[in-house]
Amino acid sequence: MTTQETPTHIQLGMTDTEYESVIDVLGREPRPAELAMYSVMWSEHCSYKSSRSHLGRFRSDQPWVVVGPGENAGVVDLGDGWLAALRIESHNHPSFVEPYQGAATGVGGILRDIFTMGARPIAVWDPLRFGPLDDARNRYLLEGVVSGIAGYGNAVGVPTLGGEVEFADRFSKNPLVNVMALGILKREQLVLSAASGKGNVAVLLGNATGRDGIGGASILASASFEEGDAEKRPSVQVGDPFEEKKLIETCLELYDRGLVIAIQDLGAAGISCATSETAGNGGMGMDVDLDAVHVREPGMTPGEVLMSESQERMLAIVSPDRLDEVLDVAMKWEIDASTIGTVTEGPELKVYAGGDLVAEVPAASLTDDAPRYERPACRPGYLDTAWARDPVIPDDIDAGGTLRVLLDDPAIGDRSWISSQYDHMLFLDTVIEPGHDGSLLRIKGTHKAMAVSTDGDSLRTYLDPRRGAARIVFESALNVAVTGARPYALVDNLNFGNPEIPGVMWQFIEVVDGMAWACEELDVPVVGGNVSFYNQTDGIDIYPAPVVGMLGFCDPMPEHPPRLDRAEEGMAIWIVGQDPQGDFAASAYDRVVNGNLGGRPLDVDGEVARRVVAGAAKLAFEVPVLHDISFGGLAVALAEIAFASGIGFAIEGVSGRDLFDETPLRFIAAARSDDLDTSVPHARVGTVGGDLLDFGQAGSMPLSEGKAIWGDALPRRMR
Amino acid sequence: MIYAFVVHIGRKAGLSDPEGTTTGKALRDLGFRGVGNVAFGRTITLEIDADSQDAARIKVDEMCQKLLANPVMEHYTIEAVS
Amino acid sequence: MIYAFVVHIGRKAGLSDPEGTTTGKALRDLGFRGVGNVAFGRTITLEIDADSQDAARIKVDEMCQKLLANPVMEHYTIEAVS
Amino acid sequence: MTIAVVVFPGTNCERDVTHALGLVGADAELAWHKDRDLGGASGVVLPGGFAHGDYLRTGAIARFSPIMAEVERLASEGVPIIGICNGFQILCEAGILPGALIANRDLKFICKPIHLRVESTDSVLTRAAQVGRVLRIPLNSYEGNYIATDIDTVEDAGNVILRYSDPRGTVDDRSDPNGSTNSIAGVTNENRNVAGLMPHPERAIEEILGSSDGRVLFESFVASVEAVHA
Ligand SMILES: Nc1ncnc2c1ncn2[C@@H]1O[C@H](COP(=O)(O)OP(=O)(O)O)[C@@H](O)[C@H]1O
Ligand SMILES: [Mg+2]
Repeated sequence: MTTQETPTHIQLGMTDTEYESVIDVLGREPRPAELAMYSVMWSEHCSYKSSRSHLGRFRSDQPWVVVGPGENAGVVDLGDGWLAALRIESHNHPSFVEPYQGAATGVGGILRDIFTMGARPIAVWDPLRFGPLDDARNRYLLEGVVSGIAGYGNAVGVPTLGGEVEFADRFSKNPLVNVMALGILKREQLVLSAASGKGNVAVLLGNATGRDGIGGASILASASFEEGDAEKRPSVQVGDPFEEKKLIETCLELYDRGLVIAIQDLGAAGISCATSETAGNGGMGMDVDLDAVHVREPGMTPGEVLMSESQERMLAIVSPDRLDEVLDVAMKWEIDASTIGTVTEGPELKVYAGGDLVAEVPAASLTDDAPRYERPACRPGYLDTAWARDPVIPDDIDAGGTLRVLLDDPAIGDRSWISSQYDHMLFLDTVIEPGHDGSLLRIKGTHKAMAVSTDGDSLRTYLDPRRGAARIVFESALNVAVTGARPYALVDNLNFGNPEIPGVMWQFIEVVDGMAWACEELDVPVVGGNVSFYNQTDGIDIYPAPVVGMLGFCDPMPEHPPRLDRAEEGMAIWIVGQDPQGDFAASAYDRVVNGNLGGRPLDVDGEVARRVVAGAAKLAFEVPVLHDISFGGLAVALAEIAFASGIGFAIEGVSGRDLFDETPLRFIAAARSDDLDTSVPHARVGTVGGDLLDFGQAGSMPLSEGKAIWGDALPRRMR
Repeated sequence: MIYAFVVHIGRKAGLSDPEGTTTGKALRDLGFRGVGNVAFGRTITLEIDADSQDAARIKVDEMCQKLLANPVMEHYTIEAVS
Repeated sequence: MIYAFVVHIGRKAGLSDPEGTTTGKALRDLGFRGVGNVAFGRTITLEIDADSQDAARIKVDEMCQKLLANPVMEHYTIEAVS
Repeated sequence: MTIAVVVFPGTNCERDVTHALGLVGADAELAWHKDRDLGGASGVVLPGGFAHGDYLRTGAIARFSPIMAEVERLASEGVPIIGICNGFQILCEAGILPGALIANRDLKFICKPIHLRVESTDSVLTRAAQVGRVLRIPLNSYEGNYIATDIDTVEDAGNVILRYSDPRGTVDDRSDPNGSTNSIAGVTNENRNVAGLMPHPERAIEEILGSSDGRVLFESFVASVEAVHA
């Protein structure tokens, strides 16, 4: 509700200067509906005003990039007319308010970004972060988020092929729910969001518009506009996977029949955003009639209809003489459609309701004239104290006893409690399923395959944002390389605290630099991403949590790609890559066993990264088992192979300390051969066989016992 | 003494109800005329052992707040049955 | 004239009710004592335009038999509301 | 000889089933749920997915699609018909197969390979298999928990064709992933020409996807179709 004291724009989260620039753009005071539009479109979430100036450091000019950042999803060329579309998004706050629906609508949103490009969505990944599971509220959030992703993703008919999960105190009241989606299309199906052609019409497809997630609510309810029914505005949005499934099939059929000139999904700021962006991107204008919109309930004000964020809606720009065909396709799929606008010369977006003009703004100004900030940044003081808390690591760690502790850690234990709730087999393309380093999808009718890994490491990034960010890029690259794919394109989700705090802004800038550098070193384009600021729990900023989704590509794919379950009696075990260099900062050993978080993570040499990643991708065509060494070090990586293959191993001459070292860019190979055909440094460390996890003088444990602990780590906490 | 209750759980106003909408459409497609709004809800029937009707009802109310209903999306009423 | 009804749908006796069983267990795990049998049900609230209360109720009964309830595993009751 | 694969709004396994049928040498054609006749289809598959979002009750709305009258007619004429997962649920709702499917015992969606023991080869889905053979086939459902009021009739009539088991073929509560009565994973009708199962044989059709145990079920079905067609 508006009050005399606080000006409306302040209530809407706008600064006085921002309000001034709205007046500059319009040459007058904004109407209520206009102010609502600018307040949402110029928000951090929509305008990236704090981050934009830094994101330019990401490169995406590689020749195989078809569409870089800026559109709904990035698109890369897979050859022979095949393209892949990928994007990642966060749904952090809604998932805290209502975990099931928050996560479900997050999946729905990212899928729309994919099929907006003309692609059929074929897979989803879900990088997740929660507080510790000894707190019932965090268990409730994990349970709800996972069933929400399952409930929506499975029903909409898009498999979820993996993700990752981290647990740390600073995510307790601010869980992170990121969702990545991948789509595939033929080049001729590519569609963009730039409206063209005066006289073309805008068709709103999908769900009826209700009072969901209305931005600028306070002004819409203010007497100066019209009486909105504030208490009718739900704080939660309910996902409708069935509507989304029909919407996917409708849009894909519209593309196939060449009926769509441009299309845009409806997200934040709903109709006002979709109409202004399609018009603005095409340098055109649009006349919009809110009375034509199909609504869910009576008595909605024009402002509510304009700003509603109801799910499962798309805005298609089509030619008037094909309109009937478009409506027929919608009818076939039982999708509601209404013609709500007409493309004009512009540049104005004019919005009418009940015959009155409720908004008239330069279409492009909502995006192009948004403010940009160079927020002050300075190195936070916690770093020196954290670096001083160097991990204390004995040389003679007892491997058996330590594994008993580590395998029970929910971030190390079997994650299939999560992935088995997701359909990860639909479409019959999943060659490597969740539970491995990267998932591998074949493209039927070709020899091509795509591999994807999502990775984040917020605690290591906290200890060194630049190195931490670079290392998750390299880890994800290695994760796809061990399936035979070469790193091909990356999307990133940058989850941070309050950017108005210089220490947080510094973390952000360091992370962008580290990530941009690592991608340069690997020649991997950054084709899209998402920034989520203001993540705080109890006023404390979350650990900086950049997450990457790496797309790998191979043509041809290996005939028998390496798997964790292909280890057999008598195979030799090799370690390939860097020698252990005592990298224990934010390691599983230091965090879980020592209960410490300190020291400085190792830096990585780009040349080494290139060689190790390329070496893994080559070996994947010759070796039955490859597994990268990450959280928990060599010991945990070996145990994961043993659990998957149901057979033990015997390791010789590796010290207890080296078993838990997390030096990056190392991986395990198991094969029946006296040597590995690779130029990457490698050493034989043991043999597959028996029913022990046998680390020689460093100790041992029965396979069955280790597997039981590892398998129950998540289930026992969630029971 | 055992007391029985039925908890009625419904969705808060303004929230969309895909199941209700889809079922309403299905009824119309089946040829039923005059079908207006269709809304879905849940009931949970519980037997509670307690010293008094009131004590039992207090328990059930606590159960609703803790587990049975989702305060963010749902409202509930408790009905005693015998 | 518009008439409103609530249809209550429950699982037939003797058939398993995972939602009920699991909720009962969850309540006991939460430390609630004296929790006996817990059973789940669904309610569907309908607005029907008809000439009379009875005509409307007959329609609703038809809807239940045809679509809303599955006779193989469910029973239903119809309650008029105003 | 063509096999019709029926698509309802919300169905999502139609292409997978078509691919699997192709691998065992049968051509399939997609049929839309609004169609009223299936032309000369000599066999019908109701594939998996979430017809009408599984709203109200799984299969409840789909059974009234125009095409279902045709499916019922063909069923009564002895045409081989199978329902996989959601297709099985629809056939149960339509009363073409006995019983119903409700939420899994643990109220969680289950997607993982499970083991099935062949109980009877007297069905269009199992005729090429052997009784007692154990198949490793993925399950992918939230409502896979089989119940029937007249369970004894179903058992006595020998209508149970597949049960959940362990890798050695032992059937008990531990090997029952979703709480199904008597570990029932698949049933057939009196005439033996209609069969349904919860697991997805099309997901076990190529070694590169982890198993090809589903082939024998598709081969059975195609053989049944050919037998009737001939
Ligand atoms: N939230 C999740 N959803 C689905 N699968 C997950 C999730 N978290 C982890 N997994 C799966 O568990 C496996 C191990 O995850 P992780 O340890 O993060 O892999 P890595 O260390 O190789 O990056 C991966 O295959 C991943 O896809
Ligand atoms: Mg890995």
